[in-house]
Amino acid sequence: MSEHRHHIMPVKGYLAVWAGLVVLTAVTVWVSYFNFGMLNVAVAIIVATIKAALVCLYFMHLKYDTLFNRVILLSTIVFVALFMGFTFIDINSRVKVEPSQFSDNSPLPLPAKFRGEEGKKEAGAVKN
Amino acid sequence: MSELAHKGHPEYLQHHFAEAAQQEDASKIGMWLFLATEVLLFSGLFLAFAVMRQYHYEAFREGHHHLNKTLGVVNTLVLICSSLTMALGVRAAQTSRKQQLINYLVATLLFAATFLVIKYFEYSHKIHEGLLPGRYFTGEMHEPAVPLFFGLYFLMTGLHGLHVVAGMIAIGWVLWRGIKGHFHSEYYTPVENVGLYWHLVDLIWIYLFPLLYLLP
Amino acid sequence: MAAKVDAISNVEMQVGEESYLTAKKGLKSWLFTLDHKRIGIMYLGSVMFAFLLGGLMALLVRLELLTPGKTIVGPKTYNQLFTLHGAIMVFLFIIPSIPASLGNFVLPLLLGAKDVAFPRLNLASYYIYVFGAIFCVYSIIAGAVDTGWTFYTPYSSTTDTSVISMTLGVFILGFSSIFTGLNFIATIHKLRAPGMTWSKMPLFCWGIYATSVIQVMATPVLGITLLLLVMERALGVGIFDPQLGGDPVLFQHFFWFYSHPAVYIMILPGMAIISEIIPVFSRKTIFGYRAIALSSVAIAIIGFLVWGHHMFTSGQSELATMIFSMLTFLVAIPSGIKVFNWVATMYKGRIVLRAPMLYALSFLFLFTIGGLTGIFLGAIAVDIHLHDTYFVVAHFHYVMMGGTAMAFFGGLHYWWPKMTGKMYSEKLAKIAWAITFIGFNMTFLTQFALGSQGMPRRYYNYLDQFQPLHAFSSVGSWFLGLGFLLMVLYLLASLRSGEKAQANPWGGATFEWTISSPPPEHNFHHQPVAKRGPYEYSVEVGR
Amino acid sequence: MGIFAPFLPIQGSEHAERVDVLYDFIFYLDIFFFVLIVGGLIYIVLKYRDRGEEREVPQFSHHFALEVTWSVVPLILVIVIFFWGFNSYITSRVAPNDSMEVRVTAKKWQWEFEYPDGTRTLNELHVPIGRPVKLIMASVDVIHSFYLPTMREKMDVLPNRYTALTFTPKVEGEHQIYCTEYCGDGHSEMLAKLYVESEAAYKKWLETGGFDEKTPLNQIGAELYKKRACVTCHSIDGSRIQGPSFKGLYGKTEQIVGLGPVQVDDNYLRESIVNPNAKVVEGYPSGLMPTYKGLLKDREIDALIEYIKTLK
Repeated sequence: MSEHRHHIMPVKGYLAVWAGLVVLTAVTVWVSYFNFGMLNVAVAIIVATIKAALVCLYFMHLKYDTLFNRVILLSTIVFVALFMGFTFIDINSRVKVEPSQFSDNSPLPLPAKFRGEEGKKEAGAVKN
Repeated sequence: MSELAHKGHPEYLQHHFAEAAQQEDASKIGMWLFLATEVLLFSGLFLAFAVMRQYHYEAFREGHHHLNKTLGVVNTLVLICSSLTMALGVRAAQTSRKQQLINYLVATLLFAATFLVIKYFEYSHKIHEGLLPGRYFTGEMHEPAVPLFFGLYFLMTGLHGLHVVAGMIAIGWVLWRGIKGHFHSEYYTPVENVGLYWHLVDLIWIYLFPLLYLLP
Repeated sequence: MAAKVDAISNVEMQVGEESYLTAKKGLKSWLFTLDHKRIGIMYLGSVMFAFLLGGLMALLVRLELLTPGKTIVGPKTYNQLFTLHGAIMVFLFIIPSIPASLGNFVLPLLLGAKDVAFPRLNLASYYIYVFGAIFCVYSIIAGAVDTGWTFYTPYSSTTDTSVISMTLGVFILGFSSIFTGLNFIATIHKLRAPGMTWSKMPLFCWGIYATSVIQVMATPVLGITLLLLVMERALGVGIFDPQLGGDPVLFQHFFWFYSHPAVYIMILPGMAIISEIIPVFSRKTIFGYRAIALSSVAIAIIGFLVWGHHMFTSGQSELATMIFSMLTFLVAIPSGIKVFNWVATMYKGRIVLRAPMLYALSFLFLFTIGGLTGIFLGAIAVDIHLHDTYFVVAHFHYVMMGGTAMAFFGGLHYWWPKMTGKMYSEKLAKIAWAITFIGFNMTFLTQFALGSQGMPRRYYNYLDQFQPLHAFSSVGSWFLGLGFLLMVLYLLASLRSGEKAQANPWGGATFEWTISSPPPEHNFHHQPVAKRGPYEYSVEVGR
Repeated sequence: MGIFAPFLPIQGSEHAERVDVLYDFIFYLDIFFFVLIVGGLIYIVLKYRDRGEEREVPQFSHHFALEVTWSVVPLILVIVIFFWGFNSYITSRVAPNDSMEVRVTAKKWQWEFEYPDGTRTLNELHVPIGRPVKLIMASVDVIHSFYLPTMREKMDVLPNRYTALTFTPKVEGEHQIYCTEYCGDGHSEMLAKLYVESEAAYKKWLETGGFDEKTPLNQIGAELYKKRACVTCHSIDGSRIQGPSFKGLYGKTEQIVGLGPVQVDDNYLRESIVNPNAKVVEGYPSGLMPTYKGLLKDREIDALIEYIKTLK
């Protein structure tokens, strides 16, 4: 029992993980100079997740830890995914109601500085 | 109380635990659950960031150009190094090397301080330019939602910065106990748990950095 | 029998030994105690105080609604009253009620442990609770909040009442809740008695376990939501403020991601208590142990997927509305399974109608109504009509008060002899129970009718046509208040003049009944061993 | 017709009838399960009560078939209810192409309606019978919610985007409108009326604003005082609500912020209706009252002034 509990990684192992993290940081900075369009976010998140996995598995010893502690981390990720996923289901599928033929003097709910936001957003999406 | 509870108990073992392994497992479960709450706490900020970025893409692009990429990279590397020294510190405790433990913890503290100093320079630069959250924003902007970006920037990095400070206090505490010689290969749970916490601080930065500094 | 030997050797206090109540003396021995039992008692005192405070506000709210227009207070005061009633009842009473008070006291006993896994964290969580409560109470003095307990933006970011103090209070209370949950999970994982496998664990522990999972996973999101709200007011960040490009519906997502699972933080421990009381007072093993245990976990998990059903009319997308409605119905199944199992447990039993059992039966009655009326609210088309009307108010009072609060008082009566070493007056208990039960139904059954007719909630004034039902409901609330007042009185009286309680007054088979009442400071003299299931009454014990 | 009419308001549209059928279905299903569970409970309690006799209690711990049954049967039922509820919801969300569009602006604490021809009303919505109506709604301050119980329709009104609500009225007469999203002190006063009229009556209303040429001005003013929500903030009995009371207002000398004493006359009243924040009486909040410019026709303003004159 004790053998398994107190797994001791060699110093070399830690240094290798550290080197991996430094290299991945360089990678993520390097790719940020390229534009993958919609994939920009995905690439950044994927690289960050690889880094995070390295930290969790080796620095945080999750690779040698009990099953339950791994379950805790996994369920955390699941709950975060649910939180974000369901919220985005709503945000991305809202139907916009157009104000159609109404006169201009009726008060538009958004303050002046936000009017015309829709047009800009669409332009942004195209550029993106 | 009966003698049973104290029979064969080492001093670091609390009375309600039967053996050291049970105590260690329990505190690690507790720590991991606590980390889970931290992740969920930050997930709210990340979600707010994602939604607002989608609403105000142009403004977020503009805001992002005000951030100093170089300082962001340096800080990332500083935190990665601090994670390494922390991990090595835990290893030193595992192998009962007291002096090594102290050295690594001090190194971690120094890296953490470096991170905060760099953050301080970044903040003072932003404050100087009036790039402040919400209604305090006085800087230049072309897009109306730029103050919102800086609101989120300060909230996210600020909350992370608070965690760095909390982590430093925790490291200081185990350093003090390490100097007093509390830790050895049979008992080092506090070092390990503080280590876990510190790595989490690093983990959050690993996500914050590309989202704030590098995108798009 | 080994189990019996254990039981006997644990029951008697050793010569000269004192109970946990008297082992240490002085105020300091209470304020700095690490004993889970004493912390449980301190929590019990605090949540009961919060309950009476919140209840007083409820009575004032109902009194105001006795007639349309002004009865006793103006609209502003009325809005503050219902907000404080909601916030106090939710955050200071129901959420900590069962887990932090009764749970703290009995969970380690049920598991056969000497304490919870982290006694110092346990005490810290109590003081965090007190600290948070002070913020909440301060907000009453400093221009009480008038936002409703839901703090919807942009109302909450623009009103001139003390929103910051209240939300910071709730933020702090969240940590208390997280620490309690975290502590219990570690306790259940690591401190079960030898031989107590997961399938031999008392169902109360299963319920608390499921509750704790929600507390740990959902509460942080409430924390960040309220923090963002505070920042919204303090800095004008604008994430939820449409004036600054934010989205108020996003706030509702954030809020309900916590607050819907929080509903299960409230009800699961209630169900857990019922699962303890019913077999004991039916002298019969629980029916469908596995189904009850797993349905708790199922409710906890599905509970995370349904928050959007609070937002069917909020302007969230039709797609989201559809998904959330579908998932909402799934929660009905495990809840139904539990109810059927409890009834089946009683079938052919030997039912003893003592006070705890009466509360358990009224739980079944009221929770069934609460659950069944939930089906109206899950069906989107009907919910559109009923949303934000008195129907919803009645529905959640049937679940929260008829369910959780009744279970809490059932548990309180069940474990009172164990906690205090004194028996309360059974006769007064039955009278108080009857008054409460009748008053509750008078107050809230009428509100289903009001809501169906279209009476909106949070209304200071109302149309004359609603007056008779409102008046009836208000009169019911007086019965309710009377019943609770009587309960508090006879419970307090029992401390002074109550009969001394036996170790096992109800004939329970779980570990807490194998030790003296009140328990000794360190619970068990010998580590108990679980050799049989928690509800095996065929082995008669202590009767 | 709903079989359980006493609980529900009248059915103002076909959608309301559809909703009520589902409501009734769930109602009777609930009654069935309630009787099953609570009836069973009471039977068991009565039959198996401990009467002190010696009796062997049979110990059984599960019954697979039974447990599956009471999981699966409710599951099927709720799936049916889900599809039913979703179906009538989604049908009601789609506005027919020939809908009459009315724009709704919610503010603390009143409803403003703007018709296709530019007519604007406060707290009263007039629609012709049988024609689908699509309300396009926005709020200028906090979240409100537009609730029409007789149509079984409700939709939140948000400050940053438009939401819509559709109904096809089929019952002539007055229908109550509520605000159901808590919005502050005047929340319960944020009421409005829906008037469903014949096509001809609706046309006439659009032209005249609903007032007969022969009605005396002060009588029209008294009507408007209630209909146009003056009543929310101004009393007629001298008590203070949000704004100054109308009782004895005409001819009185008021202390105006930044101006000193001003006598209340026709011109002052007119200005206070059209541009309420120009001259605010000392001790009352500025910026609370919205402008009624465009909301009241000239004749209606005159009527209000005449009405105030009568309040001695």
